[in-house]
Amino acid sequence: MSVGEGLYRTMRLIRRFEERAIELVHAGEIIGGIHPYIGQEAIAAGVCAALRDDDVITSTHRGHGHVLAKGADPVRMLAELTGRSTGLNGGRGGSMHAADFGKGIYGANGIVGAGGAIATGAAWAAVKEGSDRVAVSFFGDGAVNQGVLLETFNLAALWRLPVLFVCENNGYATTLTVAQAVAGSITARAEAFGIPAVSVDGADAAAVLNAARDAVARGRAGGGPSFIEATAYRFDAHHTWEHKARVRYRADEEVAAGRSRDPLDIQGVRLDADTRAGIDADVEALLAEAVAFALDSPRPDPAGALDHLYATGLRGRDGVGLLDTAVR
Amino acid sequence: MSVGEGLYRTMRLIRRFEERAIELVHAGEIIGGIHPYIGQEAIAAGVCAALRDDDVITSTHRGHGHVLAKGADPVRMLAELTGRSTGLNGGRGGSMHAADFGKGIYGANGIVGAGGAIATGAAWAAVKEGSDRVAVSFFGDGAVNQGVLLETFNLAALWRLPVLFVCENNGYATTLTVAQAVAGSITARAEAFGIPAVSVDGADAAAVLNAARDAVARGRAGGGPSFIEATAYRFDAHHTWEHKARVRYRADEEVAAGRSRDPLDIQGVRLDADTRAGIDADVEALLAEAVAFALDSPRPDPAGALDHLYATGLRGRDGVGLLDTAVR
Amino acid sequence: MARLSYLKALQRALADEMARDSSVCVLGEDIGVGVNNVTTGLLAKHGPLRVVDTPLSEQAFTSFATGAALAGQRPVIEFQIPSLLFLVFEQIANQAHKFSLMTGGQAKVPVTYFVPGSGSRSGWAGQHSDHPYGLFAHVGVKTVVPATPEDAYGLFLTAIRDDDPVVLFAPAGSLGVRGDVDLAALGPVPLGVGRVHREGTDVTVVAVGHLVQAALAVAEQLADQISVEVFDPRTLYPFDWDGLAASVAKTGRLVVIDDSNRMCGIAGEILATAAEQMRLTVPPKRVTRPDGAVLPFARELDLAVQPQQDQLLTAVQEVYKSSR
Amino acid sequence: MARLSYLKALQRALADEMARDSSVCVLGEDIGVGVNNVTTGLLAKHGPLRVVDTPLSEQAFTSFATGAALAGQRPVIEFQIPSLLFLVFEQIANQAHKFSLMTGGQAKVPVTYFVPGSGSRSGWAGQHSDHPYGLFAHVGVKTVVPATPEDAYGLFLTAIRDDDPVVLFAPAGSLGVRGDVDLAALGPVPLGVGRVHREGTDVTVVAVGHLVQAALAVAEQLADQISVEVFDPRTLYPFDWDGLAASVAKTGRLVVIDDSNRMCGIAGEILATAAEQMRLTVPPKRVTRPDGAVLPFARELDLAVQPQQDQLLTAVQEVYKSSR
Ligand SMILES: Cc1ncc(C[n+]2csc(CCOP(=O)(O)OP(=O)(O)O)c2C)c(N)n1
Ligand SMILES: Cc1ncc(C[n+]2csc(CCOP(=O)(O)OP(=O)(O)O)c2C)c(N)n1
Ligand SMILES: [Mg+2]
Ligand SMILES: [Mg+2]
Repeated sequence: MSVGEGLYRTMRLIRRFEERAIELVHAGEIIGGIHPYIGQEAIAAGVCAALRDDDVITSTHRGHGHVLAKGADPVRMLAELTGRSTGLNGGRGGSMHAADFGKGIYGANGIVGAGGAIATGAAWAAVKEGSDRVAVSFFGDGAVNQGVLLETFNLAALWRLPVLFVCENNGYATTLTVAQAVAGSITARAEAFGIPAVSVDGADAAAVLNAARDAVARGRAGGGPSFIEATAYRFDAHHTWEHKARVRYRADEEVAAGRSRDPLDIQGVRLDADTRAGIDADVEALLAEAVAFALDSPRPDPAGALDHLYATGLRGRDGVGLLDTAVR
Repeated sequence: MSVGEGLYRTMRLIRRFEERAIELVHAGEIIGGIHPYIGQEAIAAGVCAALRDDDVITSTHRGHGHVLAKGADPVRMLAELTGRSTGLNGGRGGSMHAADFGKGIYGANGIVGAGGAIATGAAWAAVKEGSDRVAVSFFGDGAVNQGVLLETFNLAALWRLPVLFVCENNGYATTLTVAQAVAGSITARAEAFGIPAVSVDGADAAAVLNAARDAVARGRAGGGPSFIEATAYRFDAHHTWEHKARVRYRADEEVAAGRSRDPLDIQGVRLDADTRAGIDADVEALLAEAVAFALDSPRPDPAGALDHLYATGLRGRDGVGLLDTAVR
Repeated sequence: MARLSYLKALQRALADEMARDSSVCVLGEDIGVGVNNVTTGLLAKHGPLRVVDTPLSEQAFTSFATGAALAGQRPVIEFQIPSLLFLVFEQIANQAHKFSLMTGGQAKVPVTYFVPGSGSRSGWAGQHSDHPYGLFAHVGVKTVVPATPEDAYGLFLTAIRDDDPVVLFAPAGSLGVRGDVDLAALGPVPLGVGRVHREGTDVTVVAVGHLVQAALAVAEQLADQISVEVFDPRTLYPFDWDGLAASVAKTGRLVVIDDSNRMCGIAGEILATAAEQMRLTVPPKRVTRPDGAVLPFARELDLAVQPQQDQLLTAVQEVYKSSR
Repeated sequence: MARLSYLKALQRALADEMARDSSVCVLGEDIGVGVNNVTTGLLAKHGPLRVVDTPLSEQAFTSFATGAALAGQRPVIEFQIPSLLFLVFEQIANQAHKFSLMTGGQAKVPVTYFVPGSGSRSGWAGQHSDHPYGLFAHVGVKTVVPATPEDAYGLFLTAIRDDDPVVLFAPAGSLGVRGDVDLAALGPVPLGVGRVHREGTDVTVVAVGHLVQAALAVAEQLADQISVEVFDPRTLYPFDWDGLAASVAKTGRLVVIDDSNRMCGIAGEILATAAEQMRLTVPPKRVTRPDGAVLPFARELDLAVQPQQDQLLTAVQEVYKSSR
């Protein structure tokens, strides 16, 4: 598969994965809802196409795209979202914590801005080991107001670490616009720490890939961190709860305009129609399999609810004092 | 007294206050030690000369200079440092928490970078009330790496609040140099948020005052926040514990060079010798009084150790279960 | 009498208090739109100087509120997730809480921090399901967990009027609770005063937050065998020790149900204080989350980690049967 | 036998472990110069990739360590002030602690956080004198408070080797403690295993950290009237409940002395667990800091807030005399 086809396939996979996941939310099969990535697929696809399997990423609450683009198995991913023991995290993490350490995916994260320092620490570990691995941290426009992330820019720049910061500017942090939230510009924040920063069209996977390739090459060569601001539009809700509790913060015209630049079409028209249709069909089959697998998979045994609480296997006391007799 | 004389007097007061305080540390009368401000006096003096009584400041662990320059009574300040009930805080705060709310001094603070958001909130309160008060937050070069302060720059700029950020760049955060700690430049961090920033010679009180006047005027006029980086040399130890546990992190030549630009001399030569001598004598008398007052003052009654823990007067339980009988 | 939900009670308390006192203002994320349905309509009514939609800078805006409070304002902060209180723990425990004592009483910090939807909201997983009220009780920040609509109203009001920092947890499991209330009679509820929801003579059950409903259900289930008194502390710190002692003096038996981690939690504190100071005739029990619990995502696992009504029932029966 | 101070023991543990295992690295402020005397000499020996002098960015470097740990490193972080742990509470309790469970066991976070000089260092006042170990025990982060030089050595070693996050508090009051130790016999001390420093049959005194010395002094003072057993839990979480139960089974009487806030503190947890699960013959007691304590600056006030040896003595006498 050509690079362009690969980009399209990844995006198509994410798009359809999200659409199927939303159906499963509405059907009550995915509890807690999800933060749909629809509209931003080109960012995950473009960046991850510049990465190796052993490179590391950290993701966000809106993480499905990154996790899939970095190579996690969509089948086990969907099993995770539906809370099955066959899921990537054994059903322990769900949408906001999906991780696949075998693929360098250090997890989605429920706390905005939290992944940056984690990725930067992983990048440092690579340097310490003498490896040329890089780490990428994805985050939203809301995250550039988080202190820990700003602190992290300093550490990354100071120590010239191979980390790529990818800010997905979708114009909103939930309901708050970037203009209401960000004084100055987003790229200026990185530049203030001496981190080279570029702004790219986050609806164009090829453009994102180009920028990411530069940044990754610089990182591998010891040139330090980079920053990419990728602008895109979030087509769907901040979170699927919006599907019920319709909150108004985006004008219909704005949404329509945003949706008109569909990253799948932008890349799709670069492919010939048959190839595109073939990929679409493949993805469809894969997702049918994923849904079937997820819904057929066993639910985890409540007796193991706190399995893995400690890596060492330590077991704390339970909540009902079952040890009473034993100890007394 | 002319402005220039006032600047000199404030600096002389701080200098001699610090020197007397260091004697009292060595004599065991001030416990816990202090962070001497010697060498940086022109910054507090210059900035506070641009302020009114009802303006607000927040200070740092190295706070004596700011507190004195903003108008706290040196007598009660020294009583605070010696832990007397006549102290500014009744002996509850000590060097790192000295405050005088009557003078708009919202306190020294033991946590680096913590004062910025507090000052900014006070500035916002002024705007909300329709007052033209401004707030100033003093902090060191170490603080520009604290997330909460960077977050605060954004809030201040976004909401155009009348706050002045004063970064005292004395080259070190304890033993760490600015070059080891700060990627990019200090002023660039403020500028990234759209805050106008200048760098001034922090050994020259008149230069500091000029910059502060501009910033304060802008703030009062609704022009939003400003940032001043004032460079100066810390003549003495990071903290008086260094006087015993001599840690080596500054070369002797560097210290000598740093001390050669004494802010008191820089301003002092602008005064005629008699005036200067007169001020010196006044300050000497005042500090003699302060030391005598402090050492004569009563120590607080241990029975009131947790007085003021709650503004509402709530009393929690003590630590030895004295209530046992009562409740049982 | 009107039917009022817990969530609406919170909304009403804030609206009433903002109307009454112009120094009250509210800060938080998405509060203009009001995604959590507490701040609904306030921006339109009071404007952006009193209803401040904040960037995602929890630490800064928390200490910003401290500064505003020191300058005479009475800020209320909405946090979308209980674990965001971890993020601002320094700002609350080390700054806001300490100002009054450290300044020798010069300063006060009347800020209210509230979380609409604390504890598990099934399916929100490990980082969105904490119940960290014990942390605040430990450091000594006033900590409130209302269980009913009228207490949600009254305690929120009191928290806002209090001159010290107060953290209010509104458990996700409580937001939908409805009650018949006399709207005209709604008013402040004092901190540090518990409430006996049901009287009984055999066993005192202390229940925190949404578990008050579970305790009442258990009391009802057991009504013909065991007379259960249901005590709702309402504020965890300060705690109504006298109220609890009066109940335990009657029953001599104590069970606590609390949806936070066992170790060093509020349930442990209640047992400890009772053991020290009250006349227990048999060993007390607690039903809590396990030690160090992190809530797993899958529904079965999530539920398995939270204290359950049937566990409480068993514990009450055991305590009732046991003897020294 | 050699004379070893507690502080030197910490230094030695870190040095030994760094020499033994190249994945061990240390981060913190002023650790190159080694102002706290734990990291002395390490930079010269191991270079800046293993001894990382950090800017004042506690939150970032704490999660940075998490990331490094996830990638196979074994970072140790020095914090200069106990309340800096408030500042990074989200990073430890919500990130590092939760990774293992949330990833279904894919990840481990072997980071050690240590504070050389926790609790009061007279004259450092309100923001530098906290003892927040109970917070970590509550959320379930392994929490260690060694009381002797050999335990400081052994527990620090174990903490570093442990595959989970561990917080180690080295109380300011312990740093100067010296002991005669057989250097060759120094080695890891397991987590969750307490230590009986002195056997006794009348009253079990549980003492945390530097208060072990106070407890031993009290035991000695009372030796001809009351036989006091001094139990040092060494790790607060996991706690050695079996060890405590064995002691209480002998004595039936329990007093805890702990230099942290009363409410929801470790002393409360110990009383609660004993009340639930052990056979106490008389009500237990605890000697702690008051509820919600903030340490005031002046020496008399600072001391008045910390638990004192004479208070322990009185408590032991009262418990010994009391009966149900
Ligand atoms: C530190 C923190 N604050 C608040 C939240 C609640 N929250 C979750 S997502 C979100 C908006 C994030 O906006 P952005 O970073 O732009 O990402 P986007 O949702 O647009 O992808 C908020 C406020 C959170 N999870 N973490
Ligand atoms: C957040 C925080 N981290 C660490 C410390 C310990 N500490 C106190 S002062 C200091 C250095 C501060 O440097 P800087 O901000 O440059 O101020 P200076 O001491 O030079 O005046 C450090 C590390 C602290 N008090 N707060
Ligand atoms: Mg966004
Ligand atoms: Mg400095």
